[in-house]
Amino acid sequence: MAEDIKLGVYLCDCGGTLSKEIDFPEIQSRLEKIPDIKHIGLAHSLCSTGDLERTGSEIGEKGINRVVIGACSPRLYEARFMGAMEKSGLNPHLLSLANIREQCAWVHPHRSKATQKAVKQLEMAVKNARFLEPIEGEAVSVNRDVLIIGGGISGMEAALALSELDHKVTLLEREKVLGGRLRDLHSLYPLEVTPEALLTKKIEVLNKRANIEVMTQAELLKVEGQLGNFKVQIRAGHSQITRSFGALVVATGCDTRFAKEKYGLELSDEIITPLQLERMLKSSEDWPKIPQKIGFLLDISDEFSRISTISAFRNGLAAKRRFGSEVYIFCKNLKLDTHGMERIYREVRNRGVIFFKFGEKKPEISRANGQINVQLEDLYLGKERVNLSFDLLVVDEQVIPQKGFENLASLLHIALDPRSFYQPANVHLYPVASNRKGIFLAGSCRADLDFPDTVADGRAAAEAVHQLLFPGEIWVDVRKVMVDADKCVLCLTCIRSCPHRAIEVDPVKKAAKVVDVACQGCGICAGECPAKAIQLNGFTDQEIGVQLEFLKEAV
Amino acid sequence: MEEKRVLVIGGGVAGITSALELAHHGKRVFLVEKEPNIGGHAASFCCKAAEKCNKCSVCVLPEKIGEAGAHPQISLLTASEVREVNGEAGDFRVKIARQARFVDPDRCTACGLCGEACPLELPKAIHPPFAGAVPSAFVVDRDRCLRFQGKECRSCQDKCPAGAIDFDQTSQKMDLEVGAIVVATGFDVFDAREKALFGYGKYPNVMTGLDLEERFLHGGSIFLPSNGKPPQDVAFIQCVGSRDEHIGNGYCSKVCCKYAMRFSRLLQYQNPEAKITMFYMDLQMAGKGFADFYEQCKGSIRFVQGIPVEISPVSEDRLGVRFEDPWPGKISEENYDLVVLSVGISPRKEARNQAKILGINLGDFGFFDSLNPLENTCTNIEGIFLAGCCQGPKDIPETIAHSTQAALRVIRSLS
Amino acid sequence: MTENKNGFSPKIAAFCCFHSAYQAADMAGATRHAYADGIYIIRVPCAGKVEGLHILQAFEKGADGVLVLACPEESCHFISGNIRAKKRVNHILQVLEEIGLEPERLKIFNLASNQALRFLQVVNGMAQRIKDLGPSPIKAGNSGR
Amino acid sequence: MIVGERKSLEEIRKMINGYKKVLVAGCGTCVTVCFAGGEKEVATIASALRLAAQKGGDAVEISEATIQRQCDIEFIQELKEKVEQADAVLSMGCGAGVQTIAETFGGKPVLPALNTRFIGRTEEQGIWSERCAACGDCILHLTGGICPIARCSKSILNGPCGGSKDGKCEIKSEVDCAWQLIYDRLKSLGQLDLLEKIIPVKDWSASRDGGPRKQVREDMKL
Repeated sequence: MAEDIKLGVYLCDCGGTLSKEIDFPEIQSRLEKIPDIKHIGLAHSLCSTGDLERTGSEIGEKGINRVVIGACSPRLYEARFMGAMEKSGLNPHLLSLANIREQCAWVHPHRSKATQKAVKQLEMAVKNARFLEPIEGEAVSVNRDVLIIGGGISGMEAALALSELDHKVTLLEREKVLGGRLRDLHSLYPLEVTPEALLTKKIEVLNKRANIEVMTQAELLKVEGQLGNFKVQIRAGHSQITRSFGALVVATGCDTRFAKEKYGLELSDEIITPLQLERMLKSSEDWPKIPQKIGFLLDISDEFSRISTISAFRNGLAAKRRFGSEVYIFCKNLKLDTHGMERIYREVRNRGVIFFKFGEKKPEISRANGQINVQLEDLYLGKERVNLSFDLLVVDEQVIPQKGFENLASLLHIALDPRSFYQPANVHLYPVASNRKGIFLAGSCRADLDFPDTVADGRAAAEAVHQLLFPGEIWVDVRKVMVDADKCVLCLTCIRSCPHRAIEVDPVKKAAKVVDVACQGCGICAGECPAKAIQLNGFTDQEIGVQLEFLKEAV
Repeated sequence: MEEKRVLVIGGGVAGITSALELAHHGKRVFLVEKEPNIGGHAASFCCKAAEKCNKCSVCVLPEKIGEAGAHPQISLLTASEVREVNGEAGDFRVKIARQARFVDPDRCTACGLCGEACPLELPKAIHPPFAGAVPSAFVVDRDRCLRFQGKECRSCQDKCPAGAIDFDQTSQKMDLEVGAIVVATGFDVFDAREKALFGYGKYPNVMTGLDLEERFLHGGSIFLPSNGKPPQDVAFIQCVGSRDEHIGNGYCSKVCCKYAMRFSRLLQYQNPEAKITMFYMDLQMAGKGFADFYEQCKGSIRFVQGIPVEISPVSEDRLGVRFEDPWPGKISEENYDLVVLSVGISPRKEARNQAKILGINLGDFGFFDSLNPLENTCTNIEGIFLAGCCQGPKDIPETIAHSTQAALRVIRSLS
Repeated sequence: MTENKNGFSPKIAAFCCFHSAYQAADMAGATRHAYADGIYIIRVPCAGKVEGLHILQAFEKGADGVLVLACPEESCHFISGNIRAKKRVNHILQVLEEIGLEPERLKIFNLASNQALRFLQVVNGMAQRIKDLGPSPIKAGNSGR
Repeated sequence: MIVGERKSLEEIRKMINGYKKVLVAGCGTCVTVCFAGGEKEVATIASALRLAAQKGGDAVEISEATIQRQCDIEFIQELKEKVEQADAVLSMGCGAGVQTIAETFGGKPVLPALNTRFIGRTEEQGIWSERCAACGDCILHLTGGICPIARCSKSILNGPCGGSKDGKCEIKSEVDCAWQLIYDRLKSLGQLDLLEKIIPVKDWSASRDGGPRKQVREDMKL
């Protein structure tokens, strides 16, 4: 830039209070010697509306084109200062801030030392300011349409919520009909509503909504692009369609599996899974044999799943009601950390279901005369072994990722956790987010959730999508990350190491290209690039180099 | 377009999350908090990272607090309480009582001159709130301030360069008109004294989970109150104030198993020699990634399925814990130097009164009642929604999800 | 407080992740806890932005020690930045060994945004260790650049 | 690409010992991609050399420059000024780069900062492995696209040898037996019959055995 640098330095003594620790006249006299500083102002509360307005108009009047502020932590009022600069017509990124409160006045009790450090920090900020370049913002328009992958309950909830928020939704389901695992359940106890009634109602509403399009027997073939404009190829039935979406919600659910190896036995007519029992209870046909005694085993296939506990409660009660069977539940830990579960547990007990708890030693299961024998040591009965035989034994299942997860994850470039569910570890900070902006995850495809939580997750994902897309455009800083196409050798390091998949190959320039709308500004790419082709604005080599000057001995 | 205003009651994780979500959607939000600062319980919680992050989620808070404090769409009404609510969805009229806090948060720059001017010995009667608090304005400790002991003193007021201190301030009333209300009043930590046989408050080496939070936050590590040494034999007792019908808390608090295991890892990270036993009823391990965490804990924590009946001191520094050891099936007594009571989540004592003011139903055990498990942010009153632990126990991620959902329901109700 | 008899007050560059350590430092400030004035905080958006080269340059410019302060592992705001930082620091530690600089002069720590106390422990601990080691054998200014 | 690895600092310091001004020259092609000699590596090693020199009390001036390609003289000319000012050039290019600089600036000592190791590919970020031995007589069409010269420890043409065990090589247990790979690949291609044909003895004169090689394209000559 050819224009002359005119620096304006604004110091704030925080209501006069910092002057006890910092010698502001000394700072001023030191800064006055720097020729390109055109103005030095001392305010008492730079963060206040009055001082901000004054500063803003001064910047305009004096033609200041770089601003240095010595005040409190940028975490507090940086945005406010930038706002004032913008109002005065100056690009807000031409600001260099020295944190002389939290990093000097408040932590270095010797006045001379605090002052010395403040001077140094300000000198660095001044040097830094000279290198600053404006970052322009740009509104990127985004498509408000949303694709939801998975027509189970969380996907349907997300679709309904988004449609209410005025988004056009495409709901993709692999099977012929919507509903997912919900369709296999015979009851949603303790909820009064039956799964059928709930599903029928939801599907009815879904079908009525003009802005929801349901595609069944459909699968995702290809996904390109970024937040705001994902180009998606879908195969629905026998046709292939290409569409654009602003955001994607993955709600593909989970799978369950009988862990044969942990039980050491095979399923049979007498040893069945909860899902088989659900189906049997759901059908109105007569059972070949009325089970007099039913046992439910928990915590063997999966020690952690909450689904098995509630399903044993539900199915145990149902069997009791329908056949008057004796019902026993064997478990290691009752999973009661769901709203209202303790009460339900007590009710199940009051209705005559008998509980046994085993420890590290698993129950022994054997067959004899068409009966299934369960032997165990119970927590409360101690060494006295419990020995019971059943007509029907319901074993628990392990919650596992679906087979398609890896494939979908690689299509979408999203990460899996160590158990191969979606979402890597640190997303506890962002519950329904994936590593990519604009792709969200909901329901049991990302975590072991009970039914109400699965519903809630779908809504949370809808909320997150809406928040991102509702204005129809996203304001992004352009050139926040700068790639020097001449230096880039397309080693692909940045593309591989960007945690947000925000870097692509520019086919024309034959260089890496940062997609501003997807970039979150971490600078990992710049840290990696072996050709020094990437700089993060505000943290360029020059800017960091200037800050390191602090370490040189005072001249 | 007319601004849709929303009242959020409670400035903890839930209230802040709802407020921020609503503000992001362009709604004008009034966030009422009865304490002088927002943040709620979680602001006194510590990071539980050991060799790596243990996913307690406490660190999401400082950023959210800062964001809520700076957001132009959010007005913070601290030291304030809702006294009256009239009207209906879309048009609620709310009366708010604003306590005199004597320090104007808009003017105070947290410089600390007032503290120096205070004639009292340490601790001074005017002091900064907790680190990172929003607003950062100093707070007056009425229990110590001379003015509240009937004496004349204006030292701090005279010294304040910002003119932020005003002892003539009285409590004020404020009327607000809002379209919807989010109730996010949170929870009370169970008072461990109610379980008298555990001797909390009587034996110094019996602490609660909350004590651990605060000690780790302010001290970085734990030392035994009795002798100042790091604890070697630690017992965690689960379900203190949870799953206990006798005291009226017949529910699982959801958070205690997890925080106890996280604390155990942290204690052992700081002192690999420390032996830890966890007495529990049933381990609750819901939550993303917690199963893996439990697997890691298995090797280093001794788990005993059974809740002790009594704690009694055996020496100045040692505590005897009596429990039924399930596998031999006999009563045992073991000695520990620290016993941590994993206290749970109780409904707010004021919940009954608040429910009356708001006209909403009180449900099981004294938490606010939601419409049904699938609409657990909606109440019997249209336009009033629930967020967070005031509806029932939740951990931080769940609270965030719930509060987000509440915000969504508000947006729907306003459109 | 960190000066010893011969007046050596170590200069330490602390690269602080804006999402964690920088906030912790602010919090330490807000509670008015003093730390060595030779600690100079360099704000980075993520520890993953810190390049090995910048660490070496800090030593060239006269740092007696360098700290890289990142989020706890598995809690990085940008998913993998803290892990990348750790690997780079480990690589530069090897280079320091080749140069013959004490590896104690470079450390990476993980801390969360609300760990003001840990921040103080980390920076004061570092200042103490460097004080015990003595000034860096590299003299600033005559780096030949 | 050509994969190189930086020599130890100690070895490099011994090489530059005695020179007052050293230019560290990087190459923006293969060695940038394998993190051995790009601009960042140049800056890092220059910084490390300065630090080491100061620590040892030596006065040495280090300058830096990275060019597009060290194996083309036009790019090397860009270094002219800096080379003239230096007493020696420390090239962070491959062997070809070092020599091209040496041939261009006859009067300056040019020193290799890297060990040039092999022609290979990126297996994943941070891992490179050998694929081609530049033998000059390619037979990949016979071996399912897997090179027994570069990837078999013994470069056997009609393998495997007796040391192939569970798909691994007897020389190094972490190395896949190339002939196992060839077999698997041909099987999946349905071309196992290729294994029945004996691959004749190779003409090694096309390789290094025939002395330094040269290639000419008459049509491309100006």
